[in-house]
Amino acid sequence: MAATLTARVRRHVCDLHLSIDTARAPVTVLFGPSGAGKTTLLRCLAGLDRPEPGSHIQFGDHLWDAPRVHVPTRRRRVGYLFQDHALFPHLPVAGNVGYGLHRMPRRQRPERIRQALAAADAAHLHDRPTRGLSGGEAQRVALARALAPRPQLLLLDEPLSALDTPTRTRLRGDLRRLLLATGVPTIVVTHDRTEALTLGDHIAVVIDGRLHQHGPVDTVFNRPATAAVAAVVGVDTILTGHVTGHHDDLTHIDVAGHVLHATPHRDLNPGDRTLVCIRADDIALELPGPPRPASPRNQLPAVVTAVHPDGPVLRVSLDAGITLTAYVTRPTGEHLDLQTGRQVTAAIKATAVHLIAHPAVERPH
Amino acid sequence: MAATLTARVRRHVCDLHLSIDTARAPVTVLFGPSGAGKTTLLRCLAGLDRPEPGSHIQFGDHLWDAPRVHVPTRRRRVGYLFQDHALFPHLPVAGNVGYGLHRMPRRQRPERIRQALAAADAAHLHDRPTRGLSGGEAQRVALARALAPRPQLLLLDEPLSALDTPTRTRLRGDLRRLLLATGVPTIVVTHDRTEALTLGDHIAVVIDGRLHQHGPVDTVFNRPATAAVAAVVGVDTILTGHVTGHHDDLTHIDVAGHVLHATPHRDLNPGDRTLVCIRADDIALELPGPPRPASPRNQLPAVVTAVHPDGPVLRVSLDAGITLTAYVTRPTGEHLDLQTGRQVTAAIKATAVHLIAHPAVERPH
Amino acid sequence: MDWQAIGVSVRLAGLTTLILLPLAVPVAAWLALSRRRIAVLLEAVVALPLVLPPTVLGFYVLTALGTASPLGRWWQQTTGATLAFTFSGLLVASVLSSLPFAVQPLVAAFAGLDRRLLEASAVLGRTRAGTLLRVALPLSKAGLATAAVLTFAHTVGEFGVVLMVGGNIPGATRTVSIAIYDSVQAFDYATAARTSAAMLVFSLLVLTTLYSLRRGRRTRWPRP
Amino acid sequence: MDWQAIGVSVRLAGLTTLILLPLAVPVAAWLALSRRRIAVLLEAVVALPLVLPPTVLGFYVLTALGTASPLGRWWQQTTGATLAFTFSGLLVASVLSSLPFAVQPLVAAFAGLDRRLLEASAVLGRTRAGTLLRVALPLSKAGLATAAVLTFAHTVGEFGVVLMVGGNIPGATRTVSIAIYDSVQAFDYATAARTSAAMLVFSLLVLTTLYSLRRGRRTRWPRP
Amino acid sequence: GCGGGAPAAPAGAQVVRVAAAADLKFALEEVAAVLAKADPPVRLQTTYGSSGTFFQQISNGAPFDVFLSADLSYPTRLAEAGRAAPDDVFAYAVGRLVVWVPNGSPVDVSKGLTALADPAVGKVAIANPEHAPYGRAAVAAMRSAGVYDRVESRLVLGENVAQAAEFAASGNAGASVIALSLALAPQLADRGRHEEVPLPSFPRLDQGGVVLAGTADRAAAVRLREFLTGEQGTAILKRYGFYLPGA
Ligand SMILES: Nc1ncnc2c1ncn2[C@@H]1O[C@H](COP(=O)(O)OP(=O)(O)OP(=O)(O)O)[C@@H](O)[C@H]1O
Ligand SMILES: Nc1ncnc2c1ncn2[C@@H]1O[C@H](COP(=O)(O)OP(=O)(O)OP(=O)(O)O)[C@@H](O)[C@H]1O
Ligand code: MOO
Ligand SMILES: [Mg+2]
Ligand SMILES: [Mg+2]
Repeated sequence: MAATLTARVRRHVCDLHLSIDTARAPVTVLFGPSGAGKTTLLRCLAGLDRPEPGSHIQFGDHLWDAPRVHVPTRRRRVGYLFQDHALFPHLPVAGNVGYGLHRMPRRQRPERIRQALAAADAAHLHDRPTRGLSGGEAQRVALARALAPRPQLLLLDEPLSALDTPTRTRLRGDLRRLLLATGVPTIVVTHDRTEALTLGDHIAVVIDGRLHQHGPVDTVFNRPATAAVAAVVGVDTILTGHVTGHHDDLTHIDVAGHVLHATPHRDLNPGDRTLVCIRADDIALELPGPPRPASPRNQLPAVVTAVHPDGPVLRVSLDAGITLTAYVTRPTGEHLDLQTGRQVTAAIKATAVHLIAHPAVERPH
Repeated sequence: MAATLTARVRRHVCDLHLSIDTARAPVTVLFGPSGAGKTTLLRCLAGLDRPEPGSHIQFGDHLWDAPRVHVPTRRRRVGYLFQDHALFPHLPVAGNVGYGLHRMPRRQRPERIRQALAAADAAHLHDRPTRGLSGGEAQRVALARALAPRPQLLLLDEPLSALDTPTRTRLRGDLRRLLLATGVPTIVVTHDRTEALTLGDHIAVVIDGRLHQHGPVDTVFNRPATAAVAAVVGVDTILTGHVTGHHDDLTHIDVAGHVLHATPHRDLNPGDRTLVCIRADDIALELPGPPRPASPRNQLPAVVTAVHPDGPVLRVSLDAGITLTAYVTRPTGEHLDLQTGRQVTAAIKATAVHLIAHPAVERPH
Repeated sequence: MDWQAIGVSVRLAGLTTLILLPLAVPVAAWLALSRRRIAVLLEAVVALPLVLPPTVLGFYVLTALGTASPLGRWWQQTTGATLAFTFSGLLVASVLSSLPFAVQPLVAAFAGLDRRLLEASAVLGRTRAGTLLRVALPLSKAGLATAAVLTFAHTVGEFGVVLMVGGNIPGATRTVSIAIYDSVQAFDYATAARTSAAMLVFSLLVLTTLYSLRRGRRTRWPRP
Repeated sequence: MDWQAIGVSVRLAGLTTLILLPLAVPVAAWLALSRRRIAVLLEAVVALPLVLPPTVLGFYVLTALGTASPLGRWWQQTTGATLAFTFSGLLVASVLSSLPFAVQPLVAAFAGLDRRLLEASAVLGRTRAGTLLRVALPLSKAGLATAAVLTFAHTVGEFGVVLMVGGNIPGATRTVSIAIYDSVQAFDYATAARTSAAMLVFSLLVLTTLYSLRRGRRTRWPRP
Repeated sequence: GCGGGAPAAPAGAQVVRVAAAADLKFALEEVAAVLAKADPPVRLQTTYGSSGTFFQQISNGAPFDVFLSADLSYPTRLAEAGRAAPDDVFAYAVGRLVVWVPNGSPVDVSKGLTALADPAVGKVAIANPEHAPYGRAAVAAMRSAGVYDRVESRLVLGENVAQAAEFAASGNAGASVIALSLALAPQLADRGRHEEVPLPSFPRLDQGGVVLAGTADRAAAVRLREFLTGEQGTAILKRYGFYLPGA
């Protein structure tokens, strides 16, 4: 069912240009801050909002939106999990999930309903009335409802946001397997980095109604194209510096008087201004000692300024002349006896130092 | 404004007994799987659902629910952020936030509205109509609306679930500071461990309508009282073993033929069955080598069976005779060259091995 | 007491309601949910039978049914009988005069629907007709009940139109409202009072039953 | 054409609507949102004026207002005039007979409200009255408009009650519906048609304006 | 014009509020026209309807000055109830009954009531005998003509006699038994044919009026009574199809 989705969507709050080769990227994650226009994009794709003149949506051979073309929602055969679920309150759970199965022979529907509910980890809700479902239950039923008719394009607006971690983790894996098995091209909105990494092939970052970057998840997370993307995908340290030169297959940058080494960036010349992005989880902390010629090429002596638990890890703020943020696991934290004022060495591999050229034209978010 | 909240809430879906000393725990996190009864509990506290006979709710000096006592919602002066926001669609954002300020002199309301919106990171939405708000925007407005009247008890049902990570992180810190500054006792429902850790003082774990554990956040996360709690708070490795004896101030457990050391557990006698809980972030991975007499008392040779990115860390599945799950940061992962089949040593401090007695009576979740 | 007249009234009101509701649902849906500007105008047109005095409405219906009108002539040639002064004629007139009572509450109910649910239905591949039947209507039960009640009750109480078109024929077109009126005019206040009482009790029963039925899932004040 | 009668009708319908709506809102809210079982019965009682033939209703109102009744005598002693056959008397009768038209659509609208919003209002410390005014009512605009339209239109078209209680006094109680009826009775079809047409046009204008006003934020079919 | 009927009267004219039986509709229009030009002018403010309805209203204090009923019993009973002085009841005309069929009807109306016996006539419209004097008269006349049994099932009842006329005029009823005064009215005269029912075949329709006790301008009301029972008035009533009382 692989097809290419090409969409140019203009509306007062956004102007997006997106092209997804669903063979290469069966699951695209839509990522971006609250209010960026993610839901708006999905609604336009579903035909619920009519994009403004100049827009153009094509899915495979089907032209959905163009000047004087507007295929009605029901003919697009998309599955849509609404951010606020929008379950039919008068139908029981099974009735909601079976609602879109009117084209299917009646005998086969119960089986399909059960499959869809099972896929959404909601099999136990089959006979429940819809009113009274808890938030997470409603979300799973809404997911089952979107999956049941096997749409040709699946739009999921934060499908797992209301779920507890164990359920979410389980469902995430199941969902990914199901999407790949059925081959339904999917666009998933999520705010969760783990979800983006585990569910998506490609990621599209939308900020302030514009598509800022689009590509494989890894690339976007590790090589954000703009400072705004870097902030959104959770790059914790973003510094401004300028290139001092290229040596030893490395680019050297001066940041507030400290020299950092990065893998070479061919667009940068000595003297150029550049943004330096370092993810917290790419900074390793070690006990202070003489510099070792190991692979992490940057070794900065630093002082711990704060330690906060952050999910499974500790978030450590450091002053190394420049301000850095690092994640360490708890055993490491205990091993290093991390506490405010402690002297450590922050080790950063050159490959983990990501440069963004021309920061002067970037609009910081 | 410190007061004690004592609630015994019985309803067909739950039977909960909760007692919060809001002086010791200004912010209590309500944690539990989807459908556990968290929203039901909040609704009963707010007086929106009437608990069944045998229930009893008292807040400070005020008896709210008891046989033939039921203080109406509006007199309880609680702030409630509904899981589905429930903003008034006909009022603009400012109108929503100011809705509960009718007891305040009219002149002071605009200022209070602005403060509340700012506290919820939604100052820019002040003049917006409510219809058309994005999911995350609506959530922040709902938070502002709940904060604005400075209630005597704040009930927040997943206040940050629809937000992107940077916004959420920022708001989390601000919210915690605000709650402590204003001293409003708060109960927060969340599915997010980080949120529980950073927002809450105490945590109450609700599973299947029962309160399973209640105590300081650290204690509950590190020392889950039951297997069900362990699963819910994200203990990744739960093994069954039996106590072989106590030596060297340690309790020794046999798990499938492997001996593990744990800090002593006085209720356990040799031969007792026990559950062994180990958090993934308490397992450190090292290159294989001779056992070192360092503080991690358990050193298990293991083979890597899978490596998955999981948020800021890598989730590593290990076969050490017993199945273990460990988190490592990415630099560590690269340093160890983690890949399937790789030989490593899993180091686990005895203090990180948590024993739960009498697993036979535990109902696994 | 004129039991026959009560029977005629109940039959007339019941049939009018049965005929009007299926007719009113699509009309109301179109009026409420259409994006066309003309819907506003047509909504006003549908409300017009309300404004015309019933007797005048009745008079125009009478004229339309009479031999002087093409419609009346056609009916007479086809069926060999006049439509006026028959139960069928009364039914036609009642349907016309009760139209706004059936349509208006439904329009209000449909207009108040949650648009996300209509959107969800469209996404799941349903046509407007399907959505109307499976989502809009079940969620507008209160409006439907109101439409049914108003139609039924208004037909039972209808006087002017029936007076003009019915001709007061016992067992066919003498409705209970006409019968009571006649009793009053004949100074037979006792019978008038008794018939009124019987009708009130009957109507109260019907209405209470109907209202109880729709009461299940309704919104209520938050406790207490 | 009887402009005076048109004036009387418009005044009567306008005042009836103005009096009834503020009355109907709390009544409807109670009927729709109360948890008491008796609400069902009372809702049926409120609907009763619909079932009584207007002339009969008119007759009973006449009797109640007349000099033979204590109420009528009290009014006469207090004000020195009879209530029957005056514009005020007509107003009383109209308010009574239009009650269901004002209450029913509001009940339907209130019953369809999103309960979470009522709960949100309660949590924010508002009383039921406050919630009614600030949440229920603004969200029931469609129902309110329907109530206003039905009340206004029904009063304009009302015939039987006015006939009995009004006494057809030009400038005071001769409404346009009576005037048209008189023209018809006098076989003066031309005048009847002209007056009807004038009234239709006027009503169409009023209704269209009202409906346009409420159209802003309504639910529509999903595109297209 | 509309029911109000009275031509515009000069300022300061005496006004008389009249409740009149439906059969008087056309005759009273002319009476009003004449009185409006009298010196001093009298303006009639007339309401037409069924005599029974007016009786109810006047019993409850309806503000009329003069009630012109289609029979004598209503005015008499009003006087008995104290709504008028017994002396103020007067007879002003005797109603005449006709069989009326629309133009183009195959019914041979010249045979009078017996023509109605033929089922081919279809529905026969009369005023409601329960409360309209003309309805009672029509039933009595049909009984004495011996056709009532064969007509009864085809009767349709108008609320008053004018409505009965309309049933036939609109072509919905095949024939009607109505007041001659209506059949002679210009609006009906050229739309059908009529045949009078012999006066002796039904109880006399003595039409009575009454000057009501609560009248605001008794002098004017009395002038109307004088006019109707006087030379000019009786001439008009006669022209519009009434016999005169005592004739
Ligand atoms: N109908 C509308 N009228 C006005 N503004 C609108 C409308 N719909 C959306 N917006 C605005 O457009 C912006 C984008 O909204 P959208 O719902 O697409 O955001 P989002 O990316 O889905 O955010 P979230 O993650 O919070 O759900 C928001 O600022 C929103 O308030
Ligand atoms: N009115 C009701 N009728 C029937 N069942 C109900 C009702 N309200 C809640 N429940 C059920 O009670 C259970 C607890 O619901 P609740 O909303 O309290 O869950 P929750 O802990 O808030 O879950 P979530 O995290 O998914 O929001 C759920 O299984 C829910 O379906
Ligand atoms: O004029 Mo009458 O009172 O209908 O017979
Ligand atoms: Mg969104
Ligand atoms: Mg919940």
